[in-house]
Amino acid sequence: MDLTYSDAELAFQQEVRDFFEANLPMHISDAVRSGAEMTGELYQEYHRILSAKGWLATTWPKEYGGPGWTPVERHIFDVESSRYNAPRIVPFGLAMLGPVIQKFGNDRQKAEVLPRILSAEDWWCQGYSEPGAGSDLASLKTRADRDGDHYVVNGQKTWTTLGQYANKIFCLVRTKFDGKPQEGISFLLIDLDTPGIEMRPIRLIEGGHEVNEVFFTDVRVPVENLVGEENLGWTIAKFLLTHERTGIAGVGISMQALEELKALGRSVKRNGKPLIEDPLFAARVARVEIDLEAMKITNLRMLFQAQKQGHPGPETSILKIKGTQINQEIRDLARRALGPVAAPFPGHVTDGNLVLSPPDSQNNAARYFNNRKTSIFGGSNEIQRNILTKTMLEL
Amino acid sequence: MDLTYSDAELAFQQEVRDFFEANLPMHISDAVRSGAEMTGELYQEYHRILSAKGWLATTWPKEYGGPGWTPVERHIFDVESSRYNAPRIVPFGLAMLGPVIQKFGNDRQKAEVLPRILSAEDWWCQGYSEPGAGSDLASLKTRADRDGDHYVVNGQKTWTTLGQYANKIFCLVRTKFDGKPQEGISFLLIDLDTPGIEMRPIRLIEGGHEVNEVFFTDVRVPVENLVGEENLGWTIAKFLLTHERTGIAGVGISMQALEELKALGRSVKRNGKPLIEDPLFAARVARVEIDLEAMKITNLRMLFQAQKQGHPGPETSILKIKGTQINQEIRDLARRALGPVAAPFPGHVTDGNLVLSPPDSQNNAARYFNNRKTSIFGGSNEIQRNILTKTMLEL
Amino acid sequence: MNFDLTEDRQMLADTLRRYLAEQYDIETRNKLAYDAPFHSAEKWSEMAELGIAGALVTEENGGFGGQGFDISVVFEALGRTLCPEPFLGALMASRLLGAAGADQESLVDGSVRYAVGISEIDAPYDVAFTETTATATDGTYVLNGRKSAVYGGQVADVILVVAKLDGKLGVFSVKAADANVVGYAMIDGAGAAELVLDNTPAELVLTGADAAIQDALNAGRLALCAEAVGAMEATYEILLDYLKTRKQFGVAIGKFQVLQHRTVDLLTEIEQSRSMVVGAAAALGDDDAALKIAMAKNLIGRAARQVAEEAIQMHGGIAMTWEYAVSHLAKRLIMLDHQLGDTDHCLTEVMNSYAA
Amino acid sequence: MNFDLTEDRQMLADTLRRYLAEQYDIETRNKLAYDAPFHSAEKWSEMAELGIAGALVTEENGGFGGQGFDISVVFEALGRTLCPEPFLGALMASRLLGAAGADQESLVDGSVRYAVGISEIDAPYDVAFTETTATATDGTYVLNGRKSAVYGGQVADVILVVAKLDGKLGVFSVKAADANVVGYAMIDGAGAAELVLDNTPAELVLTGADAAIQDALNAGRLALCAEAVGAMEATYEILLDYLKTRKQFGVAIGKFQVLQHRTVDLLTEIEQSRSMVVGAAAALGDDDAALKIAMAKNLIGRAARQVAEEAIQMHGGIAMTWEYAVSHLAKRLIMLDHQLGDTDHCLTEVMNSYAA
Repeated sequence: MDLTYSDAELAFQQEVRDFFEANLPMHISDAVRSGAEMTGELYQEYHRILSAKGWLATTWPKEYGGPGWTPVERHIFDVESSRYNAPRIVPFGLAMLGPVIQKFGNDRQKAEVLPRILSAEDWWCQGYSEPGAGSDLASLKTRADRDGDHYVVNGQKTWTTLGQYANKIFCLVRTKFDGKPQEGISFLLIDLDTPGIEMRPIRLIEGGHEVNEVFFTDVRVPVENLVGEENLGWTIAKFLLTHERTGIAGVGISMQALEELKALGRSVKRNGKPLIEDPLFAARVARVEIDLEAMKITNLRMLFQAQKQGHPGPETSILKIKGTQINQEIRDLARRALGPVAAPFPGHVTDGNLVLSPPDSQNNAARYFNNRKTSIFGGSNEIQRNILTKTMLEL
Repeated sequence: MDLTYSDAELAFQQEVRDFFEANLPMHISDAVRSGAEMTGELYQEYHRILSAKGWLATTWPKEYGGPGWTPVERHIFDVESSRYNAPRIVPFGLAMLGPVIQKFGNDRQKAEVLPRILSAEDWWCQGYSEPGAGSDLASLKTRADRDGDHYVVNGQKTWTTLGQYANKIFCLVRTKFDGKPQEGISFLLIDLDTPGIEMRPIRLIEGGHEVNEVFFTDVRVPVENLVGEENLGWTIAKFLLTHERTGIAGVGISMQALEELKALGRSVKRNGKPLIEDPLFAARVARVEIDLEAMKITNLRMLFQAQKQGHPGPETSILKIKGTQINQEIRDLARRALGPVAAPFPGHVTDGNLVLSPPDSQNNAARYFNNRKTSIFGGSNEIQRNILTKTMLEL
Repeated sequence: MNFDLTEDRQMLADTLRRYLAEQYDIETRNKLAYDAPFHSAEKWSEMAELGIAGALVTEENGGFGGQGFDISVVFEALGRTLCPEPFLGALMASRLLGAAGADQESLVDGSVRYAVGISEIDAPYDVAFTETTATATDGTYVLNGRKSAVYGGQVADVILVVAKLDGKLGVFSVKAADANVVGYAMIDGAGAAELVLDNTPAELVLTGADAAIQDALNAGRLALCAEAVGAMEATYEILLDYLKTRKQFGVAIGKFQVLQHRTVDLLTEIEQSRSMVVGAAAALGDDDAALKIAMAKNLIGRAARQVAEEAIQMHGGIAMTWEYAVSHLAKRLIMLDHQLGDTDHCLTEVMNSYAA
Repeated sequence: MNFDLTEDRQMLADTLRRYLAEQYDIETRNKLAYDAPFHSAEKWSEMAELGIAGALVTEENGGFGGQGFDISVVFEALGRTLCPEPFLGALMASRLLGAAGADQESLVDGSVRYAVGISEIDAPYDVAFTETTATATDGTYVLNGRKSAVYGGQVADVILVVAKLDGKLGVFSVKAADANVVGYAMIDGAGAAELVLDNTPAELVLTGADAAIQDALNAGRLALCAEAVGAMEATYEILLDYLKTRKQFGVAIGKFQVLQHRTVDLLTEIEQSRSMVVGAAAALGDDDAALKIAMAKNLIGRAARQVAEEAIQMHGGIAMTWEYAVSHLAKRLIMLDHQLGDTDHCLTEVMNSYAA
């Protein structure tokens, strides 16, 4: 047993730190720290900075232009990028489509799609969920009918995250209408410029615009945009579901959020003393810090296991469940810490110059509400428990 | 809205208090307070004291020799008897069989069975559960085959509480072996002196002897011991399940246990101060006191509702669930309050004269473990949630 | 013992619920709650005419209610529809004015809108740490300091401000026109204000005001508890309907046992919350009112969080959207806890009762 | 980074687990754990011969282990079978003797059984409030006071006692034969003793012993954490088997989604607990050992309670019986928390780190 980083890993950690020190613009880290809604421009600016360094595709092997990091290196990058309040890397092209193309794409697709992801030229979004389908992908209804060398796509996708900034979308569509519902699904790449596509914003609980509905009306998509074979979509979807996501536990984000929570607890007062000295508040902070301390090691253990086996196991569902619980608890505490001054709705104050709450906390309530999504999207915690029931409990 | 007792109810409360002051022997209340295992003799002594006053059958109407109390009066008796550390009334004859005979029994049964319960002559126990059946009564296997004017009973019952002190048992037995499993069950009264019955103790987690297994081998039971009609047992069982049990929330017991917990918290020290001033301990006590405060009113609201409707609603399952949670939390805190001195196993100390823990606390750990049963027996909290799902949620 | 409402109160509840159901469908409510001035002056007047403000004021002060159960009936109804009208300020002001024996005619008829300023950023819940000061100058007073979270302050005509005069707590009346009032919408809708006091002229309402302030807080907390019960029940009803109608993997999601049991737990906590409102309403004005109402607010703060978070989770994505009413109910349920003493503050009050 | 055991430790673990599985089936264990002297002298010697005591002692002190991972490997195995042998006392004594540079040969070979007396009834977890005193008399010492919960004290030959000498914490060695040792079985099995010190002769082991006592507590807490993980895993395995085989309403109860999800939550907490043992074992001896190990013991105390209570509940009645192993595992899991600092005490230590 050895929990320490190797010398090489320590050197890498230093390299990452030096990189962020030198290259992450303050206006980006300020935006992340404040919890304000990120703009597409800020994301793109950050993506290009990483791209220039060759660090954008953190999970890609070297042969496809990735840095070829080990899981531990990816973990280090994750933690450090959170520590420096770098944004998350928008995952749809990099963490999702990239690996799919690498595994299922043909040579032409690899040559066309991957470089434009690597260079941050293309912004991909995801067309998976449909209204009324949620976690039940097999029941999807968006259809792609073959017409010569095109598919004609009709239907509706929803929860398309950051789709308003994207120029491309990958979709699961139905290409076969009899037999088992899972067997008739295909994986299709679609240019968002294609006529017949309309993207409409969905406003979220806290007021932000982060997800969209996408409507397809007689959208003609060249047949060569099919990834893998027709009706292979279910296999690809399953591959993506179990594909390793180093950051799934959100350890880096939670560590940073905890540090900021403690700082807030020292700056805010209750009953004439710093809030952090209030035993009820401190107890909650301590409990979640302890849970996070364990999660850090659980995460490393599972990375180590994945590294040994060459692929992640079903235990990643544990990381997802516990990771979101911890993150949500920290966000909850950051909201509670403000007391009544958590209330102002950002952007709805008549005198915008008056500072109503401690620095970088004006979005704490909004952030708490927005973060309720983490236990729902990407396979709800209930779905994760169902997966663990099957795979780990074998019940 | 009016939460106060009427003058008549206040007078009744005083009468109950006067009665306990005058009539409850110290050696009984001491035993209850200490949490030691109760003996059959102590129970019987207490039953006879109540019987002499006409207060043993708290739920019976006057026509059957009960006191004819309203639900609120029963509640008052409940709270006061806990406050004085009176034992609970063993419910099998009084709260369970009595109402069954009153509703389903014939005149002869009423004349024979009820007076001997009222006088505390008979101690009834319950033969419901079977190994492997648990909450699933419909699957019971103990059989009663008709042979002339007798039934011949074969099978095994379990979890028979305090059966070691009983002279009679009422049983659910199978009298029909085809058709729906619920339709072939009958309700039978059996004398424990009958040849072929063997009672074996089950030792519980904390070491006590409170429940038993009962084995029936060719036990001949006169046909007139059948209650209601043959194969009517399921109806009777359901009647009993939804029959009003004023005390199901355990409000009185929890109130008394909370008072004792607070006293313990004042007498025990941590870090040089009374434990009750430790914020983590105090917070837990406060939280459960608040839950109990709400439960008191919830209980009264549901009593009031039952009084208006003439029968209790399915909400009593709420009382069971929340009531056991509160009681278990208080017992948990009473165990924790002792720290390391909660450990000694009562009766297993080499020098029995040395006092190892504060007064009346030597059984706190045993009591905590024993009390885990309350959320399991009598319809587990899971079963209660299933019931509420059907009746209140209609899902 | 009786858990039925009196006929008068039942009528009040029915009238108000009917009015709110007609006037505050969720779209209308959201528009009013998030667009300045974050309420509707017209509806405010209509509701005053219906007697809602009067129901919060005792008879001796010119109203026709003001008892615990009047308050709980009104605010439970307001909570069901997330009504953004500033009744909380009116209620608390009425308690303070009542303690001073001041006239409340304009409060009862709704012609003057009142708010109260108690919280400060470093003393959000505990008035003992108030830093705002009052200074006497020629028979009148000026105030200095800052009050945060003045509920309804964005449209108040008069704000009653808690300030220290010679180290003692007093209540002062400030004309909104004389002060720097920065209004805002709250994240859960409805308006509040930050009140910046810089030698702001004020009239003395009450000195040695500790008991009156506690009574106003008690009444306000009771109101928030009742409001939460209304919002919890509305949430629960939508959730139950969703569980019955929404299908996944071919069955109504209400058939999943996990969701069933978790919904039963919500039902249980809502029943417990309702009980606490009854207990708190009965206690208002009694010696143990502060303790009983703190207990209620702690339990209801916990229950409201559980109902809000579970309702969002069990709905899945849909309750994360602005369009769906549950998102707004959930926001209200969560943010209620930040008003006038949160679960921790109220629990600490109960814990402090053990030390004595 | 490496999460595999070294080959030596893996062998130790395998040997010990095999021995315990053979020797401590639940009936045998219960007989030993509840009948005086609440352990088996014979098995104790056999295990010493297997090198178990030696594995708890560092090489510089004559053993061949004594690192965090040696301790965790041994106690996890002991925990799986609820082994009642008094290794906790040996471990903690070894840390104290090590700090004093005292010889440990008899401890390593098992010929002398050690226990430590730290807790007092009014200072169960915090040695700073120790009231037992040592007095020097002619080059030797006498002790006065009372120590509770001396684990293994009922069969110890030597008890190392924490007492105050001139207001400072010291460690003193008491021969059991010289003292009033009242032994008892614990409710979760195995033995402990109350130690009554009435001018009891003692030898000085260490003065200014704060750091050494903290190190002994750290090691003891780590041991308890590992023991809990062993017991949790054993409980979990039985539960999982029960869920698969036990039928109700015609189906295996493991098909009920509510039980599935609750079991997943147990799995999660057990994984988290295992991680904490790894972290605590790695930290033993480091500057932040006390904090890291307090964190571990808090998390594991919570997890152990959840596993114990949920295992009983999900089993239904059967786990309420003495006959069924889960009842004994559950008792151990609950009562572990009472030893050497409970969840609240450990959480407070973490909270105190914020104030500084």
